[in-house]
Formats: sequence, structure tokens, C-alpha cells
Amino acid sequence: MSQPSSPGHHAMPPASHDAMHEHQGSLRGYLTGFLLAAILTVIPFWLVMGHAIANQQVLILVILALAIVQIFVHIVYFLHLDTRSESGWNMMAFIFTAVLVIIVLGASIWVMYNENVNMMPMAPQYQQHPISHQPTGKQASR
Amino acid sequence: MLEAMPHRAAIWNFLFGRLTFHSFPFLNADTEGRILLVTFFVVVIVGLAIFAAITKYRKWGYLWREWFTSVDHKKLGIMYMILGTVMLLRGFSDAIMMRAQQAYAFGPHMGYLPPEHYNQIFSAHGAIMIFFVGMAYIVGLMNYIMPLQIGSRDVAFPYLNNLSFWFTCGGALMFMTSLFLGDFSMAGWLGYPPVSELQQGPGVDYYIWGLQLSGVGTLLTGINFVVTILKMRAPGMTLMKMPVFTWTTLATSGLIIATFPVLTATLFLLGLDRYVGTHFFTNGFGGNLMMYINLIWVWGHPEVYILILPLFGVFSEIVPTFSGKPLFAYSSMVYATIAIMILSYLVWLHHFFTMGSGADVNSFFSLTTMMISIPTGVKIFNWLFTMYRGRVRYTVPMLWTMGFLFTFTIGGMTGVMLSVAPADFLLHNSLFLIAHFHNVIIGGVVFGVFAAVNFWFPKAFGFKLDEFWGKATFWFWLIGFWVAFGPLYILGLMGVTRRLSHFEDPSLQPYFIVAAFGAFLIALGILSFIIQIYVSIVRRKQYAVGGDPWDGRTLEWSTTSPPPDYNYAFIPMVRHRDAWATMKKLGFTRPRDGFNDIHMPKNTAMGIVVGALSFACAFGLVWYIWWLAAASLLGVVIASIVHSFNYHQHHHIPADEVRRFESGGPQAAAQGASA
Amino acid sequence: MSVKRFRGLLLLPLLLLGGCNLVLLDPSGDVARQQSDIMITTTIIVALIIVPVLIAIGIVAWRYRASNQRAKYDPEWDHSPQLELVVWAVPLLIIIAVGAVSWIGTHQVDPFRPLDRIAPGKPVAADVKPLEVDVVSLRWKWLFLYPQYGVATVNELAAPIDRPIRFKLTADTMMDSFFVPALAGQIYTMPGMQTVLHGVINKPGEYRGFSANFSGSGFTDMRFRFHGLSAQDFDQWVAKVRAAGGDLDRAAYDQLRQPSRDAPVHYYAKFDAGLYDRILNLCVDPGETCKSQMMAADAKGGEAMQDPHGHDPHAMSMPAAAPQPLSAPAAPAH
Amino acid sequence: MNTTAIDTAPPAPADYYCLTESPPRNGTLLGFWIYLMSDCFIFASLFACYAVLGTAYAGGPTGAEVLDLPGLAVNTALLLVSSVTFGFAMLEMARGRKGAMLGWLAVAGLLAAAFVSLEIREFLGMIAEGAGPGRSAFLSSFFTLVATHGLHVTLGILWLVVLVVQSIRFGLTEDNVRRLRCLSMFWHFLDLVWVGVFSYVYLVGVVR
Ligand code: HEA
Ligand code: HEA
Ligand code: CUA
Ligand SMILES: [Cu+2]
Repeated sequence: MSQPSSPGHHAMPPASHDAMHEHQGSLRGYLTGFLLAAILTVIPFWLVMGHAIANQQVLILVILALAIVQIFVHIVYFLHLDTRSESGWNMMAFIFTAVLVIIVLGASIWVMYNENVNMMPMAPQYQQHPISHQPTGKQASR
Repeated sequence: MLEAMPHRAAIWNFLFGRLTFHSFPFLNADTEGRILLVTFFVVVIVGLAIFAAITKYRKWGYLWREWFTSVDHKKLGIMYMILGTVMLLRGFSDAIMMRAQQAYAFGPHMGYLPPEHYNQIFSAHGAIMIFFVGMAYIVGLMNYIMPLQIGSRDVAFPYLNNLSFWFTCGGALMFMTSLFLGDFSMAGWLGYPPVSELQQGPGVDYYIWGLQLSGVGTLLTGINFVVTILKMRAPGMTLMKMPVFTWTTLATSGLIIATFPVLTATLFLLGLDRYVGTHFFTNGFGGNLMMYINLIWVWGHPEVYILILPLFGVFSEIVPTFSGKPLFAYSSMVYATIAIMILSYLVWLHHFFTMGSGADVNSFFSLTTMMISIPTGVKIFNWLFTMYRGRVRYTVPMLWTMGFLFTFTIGGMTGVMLSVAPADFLLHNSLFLIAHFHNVIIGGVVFGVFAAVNFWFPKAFGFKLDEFWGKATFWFWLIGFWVAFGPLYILGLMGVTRRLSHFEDPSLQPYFIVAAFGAFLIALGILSFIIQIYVSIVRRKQYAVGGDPWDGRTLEWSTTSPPPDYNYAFIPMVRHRDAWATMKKLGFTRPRDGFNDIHMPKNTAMGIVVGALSFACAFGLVWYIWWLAAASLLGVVIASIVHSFNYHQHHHIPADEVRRFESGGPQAAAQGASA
Repeated sequence: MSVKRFRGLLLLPLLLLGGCNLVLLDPSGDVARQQSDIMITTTIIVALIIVPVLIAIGIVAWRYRASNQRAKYDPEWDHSPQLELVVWAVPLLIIIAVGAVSWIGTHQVDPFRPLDRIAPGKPVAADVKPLEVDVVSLRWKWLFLYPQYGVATVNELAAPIDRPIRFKLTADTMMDSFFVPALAGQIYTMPGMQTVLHGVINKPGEYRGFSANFSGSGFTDMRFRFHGLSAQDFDQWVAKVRAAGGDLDRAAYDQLRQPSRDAPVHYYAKFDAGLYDRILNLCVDPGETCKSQMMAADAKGGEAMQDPHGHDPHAMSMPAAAPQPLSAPAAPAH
Repeated sequence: MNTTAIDTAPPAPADYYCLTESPPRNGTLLGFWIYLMSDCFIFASLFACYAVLGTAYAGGPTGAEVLDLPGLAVNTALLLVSSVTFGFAMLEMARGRKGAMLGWLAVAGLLAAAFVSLEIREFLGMIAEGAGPGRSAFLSSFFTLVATHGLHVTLGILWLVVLVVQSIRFGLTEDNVRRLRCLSMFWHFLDLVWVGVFSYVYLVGVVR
């Protein structure tokens, strides 16, 4: 009657087992993680310090992409996050957090970018954005 | 006087920071000073009376052993409710003062409150009502009910639970201290810069540190509840068999975990600006006040759903119970809860449509805001369909529920009006907005708390609350609410703004007088509530009930009223959604023997010690008494380390004691009621 | 439009309530009017579901009371897929409708967007130049600069009817919200930032204006009169202001920006060109770097400002601005 | 669904109650993980501030001018090695080898301490140059974000010392093992945050 995810009491492990169910990691795992992390660290340092990419936008995107990959390396090899730990709740909590963090970061930056473009004074000779006291480009064209 | 002796001045400064005799505003000889002086004496006299009474009846030891150091979720729940009620009296006196001022400060009459004082009052009123009334009540309810509903003996981290309470208490104490020592923030309940950056003195610092303390407490509570629900449910209680109140507790706790850290960070940055001269939200040096407003609402909007979701859970328990039917469309209710939880994180910008983010941003957030009405509407419809083809008993909790359905629906409608960005350009910051949120908060949160208190009081204390005074409370509040806030809707449409302590146009005065009268009716409601409690305590023998006075449906009604320390002699096994209702239907009988020793957490003094030290630290920071702040912070660290050396935090309740209790008086009564 | 009739219907009971002036439901400026129309339209759509719900609450509550033994009692009935579909779908449909109105309306009355009409069916004539008003919220009063006329006022605003107005707004220290309910929706004013608001007033008259965002102790009396005037009256009003004399130079502005409550109306016959820009850029005082220059330098990576590793710590402090005479013809191109 | 008609005989209590006591389920690891998730939001707020304010130099020094990449490389290496040595300690712990575990913990702790002291040196250097947190919004957000991470590391070291003492005194008991696993999560989590810090705050801060 009860579903597998239920804390089925009879099948319940003793308390000490709670901890033991966790994925412990292995020497191999840590070394792989370390190697990957080291590589993923060295590349962006080299890119920046060696001025390897001239285009600033591309460079930033590459750095951020590498950072995201490296974060996943850490999560998998060091934090041992998988779908089984704590009956999957660790994973659920992580996904929930990741989604909301992306919302906070993404939407805040989006909102603040728009506000800055609309309202921050900029001397005309350096104008990158539409003139601040003019309607923004998109709105003006309507 | 101090300048004459530089050494003494230096010593004074070291010992007391910025604290001087001028910091006691009630020593000032103006109206404000006099009001405060009277308040101060009342507080001192009441405080001394309570202190003397406790001492006389030798209750200190009892309070310390049974309450202050208790890790029992039920006792902590009750303590939160008491804290909420004390703070409510403060918040309410603020509300009455505002109403009185606004009813009378027209044209040449400036009223009795200078703007500086009025500004402190609405800031304190808003912050207290949200953090120390609303939050205290919902945390109290969740604490009391949720572990019982999931058939657990306590929460996952009982010690942490006690600590959370004392953090919250410490925060509340900061707010109360500001009344008599220094001043309070004048920057509104959200402390917008530049006002909060530029206000000199301790006011804003009280606000910051008071909220930081209670914020930490709330965050720990959120973590605690999530783990409790995920880990400690009775065997067989799958997620989709959880009572809806437990579901909303889970959702609220999830929101707490995801938002309170943002509040902590934001206030921390504001604090840095004030204390060490950084430039996050300043006007110059690249600071950006819009970022504060953005961040504070990232927390602030989910916060209002943190407040309302548990009460949605409360109504989802009350409606089926008194309709004699299972909840209609349980799974819809669960999905609606989850939808509200996620959506609430996507709408914060609707609080600053008028800041100039542009049409694209505004229309996006306008749309996401409106979408919350869909799951909320689903809930309203489901409650109605639960009553449909039911046999509805209009007990006091059910009356509050009806008041909620009616009032909240209208408040929700005005919320949708505000969410239409172009309309908000007219309505923003108006009294219409004030009416909207009091409409949803009073009609939703407050009515829900009253419903819950009337519903679960017999569970907690073993006797029912008086019906007559309960109904009187309800009608005074319902009518009082509409009389007090109906005029604000109209005033809002007349283009009257919030936070004004003085008006030019005398033709507005009648509305404010009506509104003040409404607040008076609400005061009668509060009075009736106090009478209700008093009368019920006096007649507690007559009103005594067993374990299941309402013909309940969920597990908490299967144990005694009040439940024993260990909640359940045997952990229940859950087979059906309305676990207790089905058990009753099957003619189940309670086991009478075969009890085991029960493993329970021990009490701890560490919570109150750490709470007190944190309060001292915050106080030191507010007054720039650095040695106090540093020493108490060190004390917190040391206390935590010492605490971690204590590995034996459990004790056993012997099986014999369990047997004695289970076959004793209250148990017999419970059996009688449920048979 | 049907909104009109509904407006009457809505107004009627409320008027009976006290003969009050519900300005938000009946404003005199076209922009506020559009916002008000949107508000009323969406309210009506939402009422399509709210009112039936309220009625249903009453009916269900009454019919299924425990004492009514004739009502059907079905203690097992707890779900119905069809009903659940309805319960999700109907609010969804309503929200689609309201959302569409809001989406379109938000773009239509976007405060940054120049007006294309002055009233329903009356587009802005090609030769009409909008009235420019530069607004500064001070502690705690309003300063209005009229660059096209060279005059300035405190706590009094006037505009000719049926001529588009373009406000550029900033603040001296506090964040306020500029709001004339009869004219157009409000918009925040913030120090070091500029917001924009477009509006037009269609009926002559005297209207209330104020700050709608709390800004400290003088906030409560931070209000002004807004006069909608015919073209001639407006010219006369300008002449009156000019005749009052007074020059809003830096010294006068310094005095004006000192915090004060319930400030009286004041006229200035002229003001320093570029004053508004310096207020906006937080560089009224000589020696302060203007924010626009600072930001422009920041955008270029900061190198414009100074030598990167200035070893003298003081080199890092704000470099003095190149002295810019306040009276330079620096009015921005409009 | 939950109201399927049931018309069997009254059930025995054993069908509805657990007649034996079971040991309590321990939620500490899950709870600690959730705490870490909540910490993500603190860092998210600080990162958002840096994203918005990170180019507001206010005429002061820019990232390219004040951020020291070679120093950063050393710091990053320290933290990464510290992370993996902590992992080795956990492996030893799982095998029950207390001595080896303590050894690796000491290495991890010392590396982290070196990290913190280098960071403090970097900060003091910047402040001495006039590029303190009060100079511009960019520097405010830089210092706050990096120092918040540093503060976490410092607390981690303190916690590590306490746990080392407790392991020595009480051995690898169940409680201690659980605590060490929590600290391990904390340790790796801070390394993960550091990935964000060095990539976004420093590297991007230098090039943008
Ligand atoms: C418990 C608290 C609570 C709740 C539940 C809500 C619920 C809602 N609120 Fe409210 N709100 C506040 C507390 C709350 N609010 C506070 C405190 C403020 C002001 C803070 C300040 O500035 O100081 C505020 C301010 C506020 C604003 C900002 C206004 C401004 O500053 O200009 C807006 C704008 O969108 C808004 C919208 C809404 C909406 C759309 C809902 C919706 O969730 C409502 C949904 C409910 C219904 C719609 C009714 C039931 C539904 C049906 C019967 C189904 C069918 C209906 C439809 C399809 C429409 N609120
Ligand atoms: C939980 C939130 C809450 C509650 C309950 C209330 C209740 C009341 N509020 Fe408040 N109010 C706010 C939140 C709340 N308010 C906020 C956030 C602001 C904005 C502040 C700002 O501008 O910064 C505000 C502002 C505000 C203003 C300022 C308007 C302005 O800007 O000019 C006024 C004016 O009169 C007012 C009046 C009242 C009145 C008369 C009540 C009374 O009706 C009700 C009195 C309340 C109680 C008596 C307590 C509630 C009872 C319970 C929760 C349950 C009881 C249960 C037990 C005892 C077990 N409120
Ligand atoms: Cu179920 Cu034991
Ligand atoms: Cu909101």
C-alpha cells in the first residue's frame, strides 16, 4: 500500500545506517575530481593572463561556462550529490535552490540593467546606451 | 559636562558607547516624552507585578524547567503564540495611535504626534506586525501542529527549535528596547534608503539587528521543519497522504529557506553602509539604492506568502472537519500550494512598477503576479466544493473561515487591480494599497490565526473556548475590519497617499473618523478575545473535552488533549489520507498495553543563553559599545563549542510511566469522546 | 466605450457615499484617464469571477448548514475531474484576459513613451512641441524648471491644457514619487538618476500634486498645486513668474536645498542653465565630479580618470572636476 | 480515493500502530545540506550586488588595476588542494583509520589557514593603496563578497579544530563521524563558492 518513497518503517535502517547510505567517494573519485577541477581552473587563468581571447564578451562567456562546468565537477566528485542520497531529497533541494538562485540572479540583473539603462545619466560623448532622457530605443519606436 | 573631563569622557565612551542620559526619550519634556513616560511606567509596573507574582508563587523554577529550557515543540509553539500576542498588543497600540492621529490632524491641527514620531510608529507597526506577530503566530502554529499531524514525537532538531525561539525573542526585545532607549527607524517597515542610510542615531540599527536576530531564528525554524517533514513522518504517510496543513508548512518552510538569507544579506549590506562606510546603496560613489529595493522585495514578496500559506493549510483542515467530508480535490490543493510557492518567487517587482524599469519588465512581472490568482482561486473553489453537499457546522473556527472566504476574496481582487501595472501607476503607495494588504493580512492571516486558535486550543489545553465570546470576537473583527479599512479604499481612490501624518483637505476627515471608529470596533474584538480566554479558563471544568472534540480527521486528534510529552505512546502507521477519520470509521481501538521505553530529547539552557548573548551583542552594536558586542559574540562561539561537547542529549521515559499516563484520567476522557 | 457607462455605474454608489472626488476614477488628464480606464476594465473582468464567487460563498454556506436536513449530504464526494478542470481553467481564462489588457496597457502608457495623442481621437499635432519641465524633489519641496521659458518655481506647477508635457525628474537627496493624480500616473524621483514622465492635462483647473513616496520627516507636507491653464493664461502665468524676479543661481539653490517643511510657493525669473544637469549628476558643488563623467569613465574601464597604480593613496580619492561654469549653455539637446 | 469503502472487521491495533520502538531517524546530514542550500542565497545576493555594482568604480581603481591574479592563482590552488585533502581524510575515516584521518585534516586545515592569511594580506595591501571597501561601490561589493567567503573558511577552520579535538578525545563515534561529514560538505561547498568567486569576481572583474 505504501509507496517506495514512504518512510516504510519496517524497512527502516538503524540510525547509524542513515549516514552509511551516503555515497562515500573513493580515492579514484577524488583524484579525478581534482584533476578535472585543476584543468578547469588553469584554462580560464591562462585565457585571462595570456590574453588568449581578444573579444571581451566571448572571453567572459567562456570563463563563466568553465565555472559552471567546474561547479558541477565539484558537486559530483566532492559533494557526491546523486539521486540516491537521502532518498533523493538532497537532489530535490539542490534543484529547488538552483532554480531559485538563477531566478534571483537572472531577474535581478535583468531588472537592474533596465533600470540603469533608463535612468543613469551618461555624458553624451560616451553614450553607449540610448540617451538616458530619451525613451529607450525599443519604446521610442512604438 | 563631559567635555570638561576628557578622561572620564573617554572612559564613558568606552563603557557605554553612544549611550547617554539623552538616550532616554521619556525624559524629554514634550508630548512625545510624556506619552512615553506614561507607557514606560505602565510597562515597568506591569513587568514588576508579573515578576513579583512569579516570585511570590515560586514559579521561576517551574518556568525555567518546564518552559524556557524546554525543547518540546508543543511548549515552544505555545510560547511563540504568547510572544505573538504580547507583540500584537504593541502593534495594535501603534495602530490605534496612527488612527487617532489621522482622524484629527487636518488643516491647522497638526495632531498630537510630530512627524518624526508618527514615522517611527508606522515603521514599528509594520515591522512588528509582520515579524513578531504574523511570523510568531505562524511559526507557533506550525510548531504545535505539524509534528502531531505527521505522527512524530518532536521536530528533527529540538535543541535548534528552542534556540530559534530565543533568537526571535531577542529580536522582539530589540524592538521593545527601542521604545525607551533611543528611537526607532523612521524608514518604514522595509527600511528603504536613502531614509535609512541618512537617519542618524540608533533607530535604524535597532531595526537592522532586531530583524537579523529574528531572521536567523526563522531560518533555523525553516530548516528544522523541512527536515522534520521529510524525515520524521509516521510510517506509511507518503507525501500525498500528508495533511494539507503539513503540506503548507513544508511549502512555507521551503520559502523561508530560500528567502530569509536574502533578507539577512540585504540588511547586512545596509548595516555595512551605516557602520563601515561602504557604498552599496548610497547616493554617491557608485552606490545604487534601487538595488536595495530590488533585494528587499526578493525577500519581501515571498514573505507575504510565507505568512498566508500556513493559514491556507489551517482552513484546509477546518473546512473538511466541519463539513463532515474529506477535502475536495486534495491533489489540486497540493499542486496549488506548490504553484503559489514557486510563483511567489517571480513577482517581486510589482512593488516598484513606478521606479522606471520600462514596459517590458513591468508587463512581465504584472503577468506573473496575476498568475498567482489562479492557484489561489483553485483553493477557494476547493473549499467551497468541500462544503458543497456537506453538513456544515458553524462553530467558531468555521465562522472565522467564512469571514476569511468573504474578506480575502475581495482583498485578492484588489490585489489583482494593483498588479495591473498601468493601474498601479495610480494606486501605488496610496491608501488603497494599505487597504489591500490589511484586507488580505487581516482577512487571511489574522482570521486564520483566530480560526486555528479556536480549533486547536482544546487540543493544547484540554478544554474548549467559550462560544459566545468567540462569536462576539468574530463579529467585532469582521465588522470592525470593514469599517476601519473600507474608507481607506475610497480615500485611496481619492488619491490619498500612505504614511501621511497631517492632511490639508478637511473634507477627508469624516473618512478617517469612520476608520478610527473601525479600529475601535477591532479593539472591542480584541477585548472580547481576552474575555473569551478568561471565561474559558474560569469554566475549564465545564468546557473540558477529550482527545477529539470536533470529530477531527487527522492524526493529532487521535491522541489525548493535551497530548503527553511524547505525543504518541506508539507511533501511528498511516494507511489513508484522513488517517484518524478512517481509523474511527473502522472502529479501531487504542492499544492498552505493551508500552516501550520512549526516547526523548533533554531540555537545554543553551538556547536561552545563546539568545541572551546575541541580544547583548546586538545591543552593543546599536550603541557602539564594542567591548560588549565582541565579548558576547565570543560568548556565543564558546557556548556553541561547549554545547557540542555534550553528546548525551536524550533521556528515556520508562514504559511504566507511559502506561500510567495512558490509562489515566485524560486518556479515559479521550476515549470517551472518540468512541 | 462601455467603460464610460461602467464608470458612471461605479461612481454612483460611491458618490452617494459622500459626494467625494474620486479623482483616480475620473481624472482630467488623458494619460491618467487611460490608466483609469485600464483599471476599470480589468476590475470589471476580475469582477466577472469574484462576484459569482462571493455569491456562491453565501449560497453554499446557507444551503449546506447542518440544520438544513433537506440539502443533499454526500460524505464520500471528494473529487470530480470535470470540476477540477473548470476550477483551474476559468481563473486561467480570466487571467489571460486581464493579462492581455495589462500587457498592452503597460506599453501604451509607459511613462518613458512620448505621447501620440492628447485625448481619445486627437493625435498630437505635428508642430506641437511638448512643454518641457525639469523636476527636482528636494527636502521637502518641489522645484520645477521650465527650460523653454527660463523660469523656475517651487511648489507650484502650471501647464497649458492639451499640450503634451514632458517631465524629466530627479531628486536632490531623497527618493520621492512625483504624482499629480489628475494628470498621469506617478513616477519615482531618485538622486543621481533621471526618470521621465509624459502627460497632458485636458481640463483647466487647479489640481493636487505631492510626493507619493515616503522621504523623511517633511514628507507629509510636501505638496504643490498644479494649474491646468489655457494657452493665454499660461503665458500670463509665465509672465507673472518672470515678473517676480529672483535668480536661481548656485547660491540660491544651495539655500533652497536645505531641508525645510511646508515650504511656500516661490518664483524665479531665471535659473542657471545646466543647473538641472548638475543636480542630476550630483555635482552642484564645485569640485565634485559629475556622475555622468564618472560613469562614462567607468564604462571605458576607468582608465580615463587616472593612472592605475597611483601610489599616493590620495590619488585614489575623487579627482576634482574640471571647473565647469554653471552658467555655460549646457542645457541638453532636447 | 482515500475513502474507499472499507467494510471489513475492526482492525487490530498492530495494523495502525508500531508496537515496537524504532531508533530515531537522524536528519542532521539532510539538515546541514539544506542549510548549505540556504547559504547559496546569501552568496547569490552578494553575487547579484557584484554583478550590478561591479563596474561602478566611481572614478576609483578598476578591477584590472587592483586585482592580483598571481596571488589569486596561489589562493585557488591552496583551496583546491585543501578540498581534496579533506576528501582523503574522509576516506581514511571511512576505513576507521583515525590517525591518518587526523593527519589529512591537519593538512587541509593548514592549507585553508594559509588561504585566509593570504587573503587578509591582499586586503590590507589594497586598503593601504587607498582601494578600501569605502572607495567605490565596486570595491564595497568586492570586499564584502570575498570577505564573506573568507569568513566562512575561517569558521570552517575553527570547526575543524573543535572536531579534531573531539575525535582525539572521543574517537570516531557515530556522532563524530556525522559531524565530520557535515564539515566535509561545508568544506567542499566553500570550494565550490570559490569557483564562482575567482571566475566571476576576479577573472571577469579584470577583463570587463
Ligand atoms: C498575506 C499577505 C498578502 C497576500 C496574500 C497578498 C496577495 C496578493 N497581492 Fe499583495 N501585498 C501585501 C500582502 C499580501 N498580498 C502587502 C503587505 C503589500 C504592501 C507592502 C508595502 O508596500 O508596504 C502588498 C502589495 C501588493 C502590490 C504592490 C502594490 C504597490 O505597492 O503599488 C501588489 C501589486 O501587484 C499586490 C498584489 C497582490 C496579488 C495579485 C495577490 C494575490 O495573491 C491575490 C490572489 C487572490 C485572489 C485573486 C482572490 C481569490 C481568487 C479567486 C476567487 C479566483 C478567481 C480570481 C481571479 C482569476 C482574478 N500586493
Ligand atoms: C500582520 C500585519 C498587520 C496587521 C495585523 C495590521 C493591523 C492593523 N493595521 Fe497595519 N500595517 C502593516 C501590517 C499590519 N497591520 C504594515 C506592513 C504596514 C506598513 C507600514 C509602513 O508603511 O511601513 C501597516 C500600516 C498601517 C497604517 C499606516 C497607514 C499609513 O501609511 O498612513 C495604519 C493606519 O492606521 C494601520 C492600521 C492598522 C490597524 C488599525 C490594524 C488593526 O486592524 C488590527 C490590529 C491588529 C491586531 C490586534 C493583531 C492581529 C491579531 C492576530 C494576528 C491574531 C490574534 C490571535 C491571538 C491573540 C491568539 N496599519
Ligand atoms: Cu509499522 Cu512497526
Ligand atoms: Cu507582493
